[in-house]
Amino acid sequence: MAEVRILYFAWLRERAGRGEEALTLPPDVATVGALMDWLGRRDPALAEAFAMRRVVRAAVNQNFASAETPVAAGDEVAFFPPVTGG
Amino acid sequence: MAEVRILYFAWLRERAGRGEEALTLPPDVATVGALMDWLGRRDPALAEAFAMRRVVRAAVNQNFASAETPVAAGDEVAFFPPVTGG
Amino acid sequence: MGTVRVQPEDFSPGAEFDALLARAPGAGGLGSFIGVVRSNAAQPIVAMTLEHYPAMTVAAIASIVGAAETRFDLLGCTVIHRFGRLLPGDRIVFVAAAAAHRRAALDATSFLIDWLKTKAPFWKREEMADGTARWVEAAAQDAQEADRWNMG
Amino acid sequence: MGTVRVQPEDFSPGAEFDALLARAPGAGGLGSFIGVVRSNAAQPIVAMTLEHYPAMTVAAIASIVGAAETRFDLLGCTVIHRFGRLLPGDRIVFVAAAAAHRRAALDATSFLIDWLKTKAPFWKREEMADGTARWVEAAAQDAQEADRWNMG
Repeated sequence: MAEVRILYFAWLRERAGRGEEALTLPPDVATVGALMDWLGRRDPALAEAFAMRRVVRAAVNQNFASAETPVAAGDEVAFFPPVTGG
Repeated sequence: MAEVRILYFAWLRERAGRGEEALTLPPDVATVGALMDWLGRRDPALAEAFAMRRVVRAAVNQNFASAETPVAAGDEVAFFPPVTGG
Repeated sequence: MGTVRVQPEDFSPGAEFDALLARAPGAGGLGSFIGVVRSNAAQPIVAMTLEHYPAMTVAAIASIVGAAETRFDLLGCTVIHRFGRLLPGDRIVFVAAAAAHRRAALDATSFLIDWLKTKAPFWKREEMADGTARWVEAAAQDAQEADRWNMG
Repeated sequence: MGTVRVQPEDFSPGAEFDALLARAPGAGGLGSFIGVVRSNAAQPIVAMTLEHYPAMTVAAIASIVGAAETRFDLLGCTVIHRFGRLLPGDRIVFVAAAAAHRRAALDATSFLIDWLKTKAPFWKREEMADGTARWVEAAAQDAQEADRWNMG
């Protein structure tokens, strides 16, 4: 019952073909890294985008996160390229 | 006949009791350092001010100068403390 | 103490300076940086769209402002970042810092813009004259410039 | 390319930014510094008078601007310095530099104000609340900050 909200930004949003989705995670998907693997298995477009892990960043509940950051029910997880504001 | 224009700024102007003067220099006064010595001999107030040589600056014809900078007829020589603008 | 705004509208640098100074009595210096949509003659762009992560943006900038306030002796600072579609010459970002002395004001200004470039969730998409568009890639140099603040 | 003004009147930072940007197409960033008459609570001042050396001032500032233009990749810069009697909170000096990239704009801004502090013929006299007045002494730190530009 681990429902999470997933957000995509910039070219990751374009590759995913969507800006956000709500998904229920299986029990073994408990980190950002595991979530990326699981999302990639469900969607080849995301698998391809996530293959460039060096240039994919994540945030959990609006804080920058790493592959090891835990993901739990109710979290908002965002994926995006390195930021280019300013 | 080496007539020069002398300017004083900030507390040097106050010590000198004047902002500017025109003077005819004797032939042996040909540098900023020699000019300071000569001015000091003519006016005790300037001698006292120039005694603090470490904190007196000079410019010849609107360019920063040292004690060795030549002074010639027609020059404008200015004396002032270190600048504090900005 | 810091003012943070994220908005599509333009801003007035003069009005922001006045407001910052009014909030920072005792200030001796204000440093600022204004970022502008740049178009070079070799590869002219028609427009730039800034996408951001609304739920995160203000908090991320506030955290950068907090770091600057801790690090420098600031009397106040302002960060305004626009999003949406902008044209060449348009202002993108405004950063200003007020301090008793100029070194703190100028260093804080550099710190704020360097960190914004690497820690605020904005992404730039450029529309080229030939109809194509491309997402601007993060410059390795930006990460380096932000990193130099970790060495102090 | 640089705009230099020495005047008793106040200036409008917003108008100066707009004018600089208009003169510097292709700019990606504007750095600026505004100096303000500071009064601290411990030793409040009533007013500050800036004396200068009129025949030398503009040329000295133009020479500093020229050095900045040679050293940094500037598209334009503005320096305005006031003289005469000013009150706490009044603007004294405005320095702004426009460049394609932010590092040049910010470094040139620091360079310009550091050099102005040590190479432009201005002297500050402070009037204290008790009726006394004193000439501000040059800070050893100012010379050091200007000197660091000689090491590049």
